[in-house]
Amino acid sequence: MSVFETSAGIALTETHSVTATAADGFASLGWLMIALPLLGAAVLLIGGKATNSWGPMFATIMSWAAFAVGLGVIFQMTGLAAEERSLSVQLWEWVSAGDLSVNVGLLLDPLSMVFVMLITFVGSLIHVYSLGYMEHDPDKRRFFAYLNLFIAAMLILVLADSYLVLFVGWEGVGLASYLLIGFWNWNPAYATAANKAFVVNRIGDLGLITAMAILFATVGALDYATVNESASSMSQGALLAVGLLLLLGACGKSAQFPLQSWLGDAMAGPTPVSALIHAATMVTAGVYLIARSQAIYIETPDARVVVAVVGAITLVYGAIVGCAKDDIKKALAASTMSQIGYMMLAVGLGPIGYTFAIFHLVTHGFFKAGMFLGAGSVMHGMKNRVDMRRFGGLSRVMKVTWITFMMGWLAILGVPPFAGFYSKDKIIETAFVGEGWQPWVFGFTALIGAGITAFYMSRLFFMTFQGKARWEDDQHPHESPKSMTVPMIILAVGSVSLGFILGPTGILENWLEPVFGHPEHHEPVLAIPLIIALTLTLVALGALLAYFMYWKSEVATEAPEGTAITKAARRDLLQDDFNEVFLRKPGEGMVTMLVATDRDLIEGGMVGKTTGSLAGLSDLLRRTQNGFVRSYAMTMLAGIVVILGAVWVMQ
Amino acid sequence: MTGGEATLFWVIAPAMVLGALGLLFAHKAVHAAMSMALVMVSMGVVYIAQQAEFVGVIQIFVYSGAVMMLFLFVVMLVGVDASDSLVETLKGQRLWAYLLAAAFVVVAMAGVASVTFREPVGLAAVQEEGTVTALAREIFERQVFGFEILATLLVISVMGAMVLAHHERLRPVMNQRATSNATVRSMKWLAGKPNPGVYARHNAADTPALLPDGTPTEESVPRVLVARGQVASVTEYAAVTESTDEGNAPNTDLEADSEGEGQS
Amino acid sequence: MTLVAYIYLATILFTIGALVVLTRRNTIVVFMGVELMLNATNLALVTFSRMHGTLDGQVYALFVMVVAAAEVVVGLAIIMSIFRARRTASVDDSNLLKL
Amino acid sequence: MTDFPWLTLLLLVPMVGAAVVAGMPRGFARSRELAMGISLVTLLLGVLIAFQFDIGSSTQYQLSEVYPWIPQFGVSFALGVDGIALSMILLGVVLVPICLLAAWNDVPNGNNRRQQTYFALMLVLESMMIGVFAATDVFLFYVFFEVMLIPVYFLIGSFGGAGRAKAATSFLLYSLLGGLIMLVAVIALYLQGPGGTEGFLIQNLTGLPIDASTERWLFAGFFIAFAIKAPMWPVHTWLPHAASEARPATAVLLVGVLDKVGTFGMLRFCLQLFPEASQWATPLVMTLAVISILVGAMLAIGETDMMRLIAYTSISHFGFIVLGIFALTTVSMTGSTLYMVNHGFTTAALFLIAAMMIQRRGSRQIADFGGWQRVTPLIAGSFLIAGLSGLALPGLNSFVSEFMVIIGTFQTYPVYAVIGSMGVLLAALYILLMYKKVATGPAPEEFAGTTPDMSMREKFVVAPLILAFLVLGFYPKPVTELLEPAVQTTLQNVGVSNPAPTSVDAEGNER
Amino acid sequence: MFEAPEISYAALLPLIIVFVGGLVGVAIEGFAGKAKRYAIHLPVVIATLVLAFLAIIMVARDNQGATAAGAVVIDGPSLFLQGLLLVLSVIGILVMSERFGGETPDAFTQAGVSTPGSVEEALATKMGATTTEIYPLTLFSIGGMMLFTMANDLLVMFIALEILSLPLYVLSGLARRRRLLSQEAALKYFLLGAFSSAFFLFGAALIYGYSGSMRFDVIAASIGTEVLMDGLLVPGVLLVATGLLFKVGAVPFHAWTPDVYQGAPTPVTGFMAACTKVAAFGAMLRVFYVAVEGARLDWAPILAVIAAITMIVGAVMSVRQTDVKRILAYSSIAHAGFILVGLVSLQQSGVTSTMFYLVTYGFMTIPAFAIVTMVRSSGTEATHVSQWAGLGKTNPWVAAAFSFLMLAFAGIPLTSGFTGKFAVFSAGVEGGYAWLAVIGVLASAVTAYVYFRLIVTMYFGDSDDDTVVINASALTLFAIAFGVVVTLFLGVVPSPMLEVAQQASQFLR
Repeated sequence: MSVFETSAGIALTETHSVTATAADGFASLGWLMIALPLLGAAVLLIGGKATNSWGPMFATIMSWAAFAVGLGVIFQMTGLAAEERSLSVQLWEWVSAGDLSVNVGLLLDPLSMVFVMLITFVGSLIHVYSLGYMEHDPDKRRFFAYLNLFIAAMLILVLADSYLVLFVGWEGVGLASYLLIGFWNWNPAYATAANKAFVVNRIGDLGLITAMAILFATVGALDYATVNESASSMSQGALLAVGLLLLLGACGKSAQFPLQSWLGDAMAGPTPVSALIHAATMVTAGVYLIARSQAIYIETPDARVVVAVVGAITLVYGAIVGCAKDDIKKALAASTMSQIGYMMLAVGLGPIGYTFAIFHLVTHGFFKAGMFLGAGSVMHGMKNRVDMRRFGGLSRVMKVTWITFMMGWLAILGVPPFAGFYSKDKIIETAFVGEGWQPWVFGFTALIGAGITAFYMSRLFFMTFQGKARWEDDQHPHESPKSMTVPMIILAVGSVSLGFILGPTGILENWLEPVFGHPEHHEPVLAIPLIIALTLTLVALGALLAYFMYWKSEVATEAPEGTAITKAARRDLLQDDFNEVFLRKPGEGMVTMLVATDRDLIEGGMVGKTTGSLAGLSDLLRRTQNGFVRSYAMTMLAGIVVILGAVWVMQ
Repeated sequence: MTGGEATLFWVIAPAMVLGALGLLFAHKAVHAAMSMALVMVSMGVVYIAQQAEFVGVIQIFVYSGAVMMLFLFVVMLVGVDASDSLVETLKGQRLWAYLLAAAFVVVAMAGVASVTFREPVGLAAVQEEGTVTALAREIFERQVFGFEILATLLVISVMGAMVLAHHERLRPVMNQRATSNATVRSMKWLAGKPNPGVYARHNAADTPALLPDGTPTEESVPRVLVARGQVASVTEYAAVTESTDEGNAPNTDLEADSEGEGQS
Repeated sequence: MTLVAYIYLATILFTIGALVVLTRRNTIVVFMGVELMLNATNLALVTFSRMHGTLDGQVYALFVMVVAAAEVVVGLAIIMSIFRARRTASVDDSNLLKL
Repeated sequence: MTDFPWLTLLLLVPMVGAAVVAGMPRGFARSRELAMGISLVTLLLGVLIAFQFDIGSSTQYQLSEVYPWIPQFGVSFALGVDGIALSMILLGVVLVPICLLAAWNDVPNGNNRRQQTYFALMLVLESMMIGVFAATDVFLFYVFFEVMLIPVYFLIGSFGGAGRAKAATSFLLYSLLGGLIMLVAVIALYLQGPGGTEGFLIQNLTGLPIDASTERWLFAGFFIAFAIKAPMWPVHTWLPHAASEARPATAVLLVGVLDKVGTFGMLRFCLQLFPEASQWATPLVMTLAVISILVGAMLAIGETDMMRLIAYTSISHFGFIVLGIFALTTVSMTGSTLYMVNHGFTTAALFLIAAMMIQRRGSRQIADFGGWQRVTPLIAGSFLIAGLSGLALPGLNSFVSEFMVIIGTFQTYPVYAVIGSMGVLLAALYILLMYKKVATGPAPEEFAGTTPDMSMREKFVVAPLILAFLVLGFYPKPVTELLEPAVQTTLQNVGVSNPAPTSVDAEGNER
Repeated sequence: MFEAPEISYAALLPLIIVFVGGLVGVAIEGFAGKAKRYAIHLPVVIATLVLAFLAIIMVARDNQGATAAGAVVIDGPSLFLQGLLLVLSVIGILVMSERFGGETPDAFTQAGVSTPGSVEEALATKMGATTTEIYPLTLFSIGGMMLFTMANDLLVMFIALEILSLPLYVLSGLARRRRLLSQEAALKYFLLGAFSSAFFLFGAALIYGYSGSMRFDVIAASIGTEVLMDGLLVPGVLLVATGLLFKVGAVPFHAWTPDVYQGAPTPVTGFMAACTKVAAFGAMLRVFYVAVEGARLDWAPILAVIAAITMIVGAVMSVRQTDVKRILAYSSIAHAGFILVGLVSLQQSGVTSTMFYLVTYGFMTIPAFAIVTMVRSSGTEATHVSQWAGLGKTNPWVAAAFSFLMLAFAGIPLTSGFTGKFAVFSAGVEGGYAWLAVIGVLASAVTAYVYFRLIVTMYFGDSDDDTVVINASALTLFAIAFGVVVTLFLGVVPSPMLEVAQQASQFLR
């Protein structure tokens, strides 16, 4: 079935509407995945100082325990037929009124379990890493509590069986992200960054809420099963609205254009946080949401195109910003944004793209987390400096970091046989599928994006590890402790191997088939070998350019003036300036005006004038009480005359 | 209204209005009171003309005779000369008063004018027995309750006037006997105080008498004058009257007496 | 020429009485204005009595006279007590109580 | 036991308790403990009553008692509760002990008389609160509605901050004005009804055939009073004054419970007694509600005084409640009623925790704070939780209700729902900006280390509130089960039914 | 031969008792030594009033009907209001008799005749002069008020009006302190009272011209039959109304109220405010409901407008007032407006509600003024609002009582003030005057501001050191306590009193 011919009303041939069966056996304990890290967070937060000593370790154990439960569930699932791999765990009835009834229920299906694996495994690794990274922080316990809270929320997000429960996780990860970005909020800028992340996310959340409102008004339910079932009977308008609103939500969470502005600032958080939340897991939730809502997007090609367009824009946008950043974390953040753009593009392409999007999501989770941890390791050794212009030549002093980072670098570049090659290339290929203008635009965008990615990631890698040391005088870089390097190594192994383990073997595709169905194969508008060749060429060109500019040449320790584009890219392509001028300033003006209105017009005017005129009237009337008897007599006579006159007039 | 009555009306009505206007415009309160009396008396005449002889007579006797006299008495007490400035002090009072009065007259008269009265019945029928008898029958058969209750009003007016105008005796009465008893008991000025000085050229209460030794004595001058410092200087007379016999008439201390007496 | 003329007369006198109250400042004269109003009313009563051919009106007029007399007594007593205190008979001077 | 006058007893316990507290001799220094005991007894009684309540019952008002009071006016002393009333009463009896605990040191020791007065007034207030929600006689409701003002007036005026006299007066006059306007409507309503000695009973006044214009006037009379009470824009200006000048415990009871009378009244009186007029007025009411949501939130963003800011957030939240009520769907109304409960806890937490900081800092101005997360981490942390509840974070109490309001409203009035949901975004702004200014940043030197964190008493104040957040956030079902039948009855009385999902229609694809 | 009319003296017994009591008082004045007069007067007066009250209960049982050739009617409303008058008079007289530890009633001058500030006055004070004439005067006034409510004849009503007014004129001028103000109040009250009664009389004359009689039954019967003479009736009715509205202080005949209330001795003000209103509204009820009800279309709208203006002006003028007594005076004006709302409804419930409101108003006004007598600053009453600051702290009981009364004035539920307001507004709405009720509640809100300002001053202000509350004897305290209890009782359990008022609301025509 052709993707772009699909329209409302055509019966679905897909198998995506596999109905979930009640989980039994080990899977019925699936809620433990959420409960364990939640317990960890609760114990650490409520326990207070008493848990300072053993709390971080406890949290880490809880995280691993969640991973273990997840593994158990997957193990049980593999024993089931593909169609039966959708298990539901109903916990309790949560919201219920009138037609609305939402249970707190978990949906354990291949898609959610992929995410569970990614989240718990990478998350646990980062717990371990943090044991080292945060060792000397006075608020370490709180940090681990938040991490556990994040894991729990993220698992709620992916395990939810309805949009509303998903939303709990959705905002839960937002909260965790807020808390962790602002973890060092004694720095007001960091606190602002945290606020920004939360508020921008809220804009997306509004979309999600409204989407749910439309769903409820049209379908009468919010659980995936019902929505998926009734999607075909929804009107086009509703479908398009839901599709776009869900996309808005996804944009907020995944830092997609136009809600991307918060991600760069979010690097204020400790680096493990950036690795976990702002690279590997949370920011991919948008992709998950769209993939999860495939039933809706299948019915509304228009919305899907918008998804793809957003993905394409962000892809390039992130890439351009990434070229200009000198802050290692911000450059990585821009890269994340760009990579998620790829995923968005993929899910925007429809059923043929879902699997690749998820594939890239997983591999990206590994290599990006690995690189972030590497960056953290660098910062650990460089007294928390992040300016790449003062790095350079670190390959000699931080061997492990260097090599693990290199694995990630190669993976993201898409160099065969590293993981990125398998996942990203598939997306580029898929982007070339279709008819009309779309394959050309999306395909070449993806292609060029790959080239730019190669340039800026190489730039990052070379500026940091290669070339001459441009360290400040007080720096004595050193390798990080084992607790940090081991997770890096594990992630590097993933970056190297996940691609060919999951991709060519078809493991992931088969695993996800019950969810996404098996899309018919489509030929891209260009030959696949040609696409691969073009891609690799562009990647090589980008890397070479970077080699000459940032390894062979001298890198200035102060950023050069640069062109207008460079300047704009350094400022995130003026997104903050745009927000400042078009959102914050008007908003501030509005608030000022309203405060003034409230004070002057409503309280001072409506209320004040009323009371004031009452007092004035009182004074005026009181003046008639002038103490003269004759005056009083006159008012009486006047009254009488008026009364009699009134009677006269009345008759 | 017969021709005679009409004539009377046209004579007396303007008089009454004039009297009323006199009340309105007279500068002096006395003149106002006299104008008022004119109205009252005329009113009595009108009553009589209207076959209300008893009422008319009472009007003249009681109203003009007693009430108006009471008014006049008070006017006198307050001061006959107290003239009332006709310059208005309250802003707009006069103008508005006239306007309102005019409006009132217009409205009231228009009201009366709009009424079609039935043919007057006249009092001939009810007054067959005689004016006073008929009136008495009316009062004591139908209006007796009002009549009885009016008595209360009279008591009240007496009580009210008493409270505001009656000086209650606060000390025992100082009659002649009590005064002389007191004088004797005090053993002072048993024969009375000396009279003020009486001289050939000068004869006044403010002049102190001279004692046998020629010194003036303040005891002879009324206390009030002493208090006011109006005692005439005695020195200029002292030389001239050196050889004159001083009088020794009893002194009457008016102040002391009048103090306890109310002026009821 | 009917009896209504008396009513008109009574109205005029009544109004003049009211006018006296409103414009004169001597308390006693003001009070006389009130008396004039009562008298004017009496005239109306007596006239109406004649119109209706009943004696009620005359009786009423008599009663009103008694009432007026009682009022005069109390009124003059009040006026006198004020006069003693303030040495003035102007109503405008009684102007301490206001606002 | 059903004949036992449970509600009267519930009403009397704090009332008599207040008399006892106030009547204690001057030397009695334990009025706080006594008042606390009484409020706990009331709480216990309230819980007992909740167990007497039969959710499945088909009668609208349960535990009802009707005694003739002023038969000449048709007035009965009639009490009874439906789910909504019961939940509000429970909210009240739960919050009072918490507030008493929070108010423990409001009146310094040494002035026993003043302490007795203070706590007696709080108990009187509790009694009135119970009465106003339990009354099933319009007149009786009105009586409680007005009398309630007096204890609050004295609580603000005698025990409040520097601007207390003005705040108390403006609070009182606003409420009184609204109440008096309602009085005329109450009277006119009675005359429309069957009259007689029980003519003021709500059930005798429900479903009257009133002609349209009269009904609209009557609706307006009631609605103005409730809008002032709730408070809705533009008659809200008394609230920030009252809430900021009052003692925090008073502010909690005022904003958290008493003001609910406004929205409660809209549900019970405006909608049920004047269904036609309610629907006629819906566009206007909804517009006001949306303005309240947005303006309240923006004013909160622009506010510099912490207590006033919290008051403004309440205006915004009340906007949501009204929005849901007038959307006339089961979901939105259940959401609104649930919101009424949730908002009670949220506001309580915000006010009380803010007050803890204010008391330590000695200023209400947000600008005077900064870095308090490092001075009093526990207080700051609980403040954040309370704030998150205020911005309706899923998992905490407010979310469920706010969400229900929005999606329920969307069913019937999508535009209002969408505009109103902007409040969700603004809520994030005002809460987080405040938290940022108060708690984050470098630790202030003059306070760090020397200022004590939460005391044991304060922990006991905060703990039940946070517990309530979580329970109501994750398991609101007991409450919604309580509320929903009442909401259904209300909707039945209004005569509307829920819109069916559009896609289920025969021609679901057409819109 | 004369045929003496049937006069049921049994039915008139209460009135007779009061008047005889007054005469006994006159006799006491004449024969008892001045040192003993107070001690004799007080029990006699109280006994008179109590006896009269008992007599009313007796009369109510089986002596209702018109008597004295139809000049008076003893029926439900008249008996109810007379009973009310007597009870109010008892507490009013108790307050008047308060001596605050002195020899003579504290509020009254010891020598009404003396010039203020004169030697004579000082002497009179020193010698223990008394003005115990107030007792018989008050009793006569009460008699006049009672008669006012039962008069079935415009002239009897006029006489009653004078009987009740003349003593009040005199009493107003007898204050012990600030005597110039007091005399001025008397003069103003007297001149304006006489002025208004002249209008009353003129109106009565016009009505007489219309119907040929002043008996209410005759007037009622002639309405509708004497169509050609309607030009006399309506102005007549309105002029009569003028005289009555003056007595209750309705706008625009209200100007005297604040001045007189302020200048008169405070206990007299309380007595006057409460009892005159009762009597005048009683008379108004009878005139409007019995005599001229048939012409309601002509006068009811005007009365309604007057009610509205009265409420508004009374409320608004009090806003900026700073003298407690004047505040109470303006409040009395506003209350007159509220009562008029009930009256103008022309319903059966209008009678009930008017009478009930009068009960509530009476029992809150007298205690309020009684409390004013107790608050002193350097010997004289501290009537400026600012002088009451901090009373809540220094004298909690007094402040509490006064605040409670203020709440009642403001019409807060569970006080009689609310029940009363509810009653009159109900009647008003029932009678088709919903707009009046709306104005009424708005005015209530404005007045509430004023009352609450007083409460604010007492409770939330800093105390004025000069102001003291002097210890009152049991007389005043009883009066205050009684009033407060009644106010509370009628707020919480108004049913019995409403029942009585309802039973008594039927006029005999």
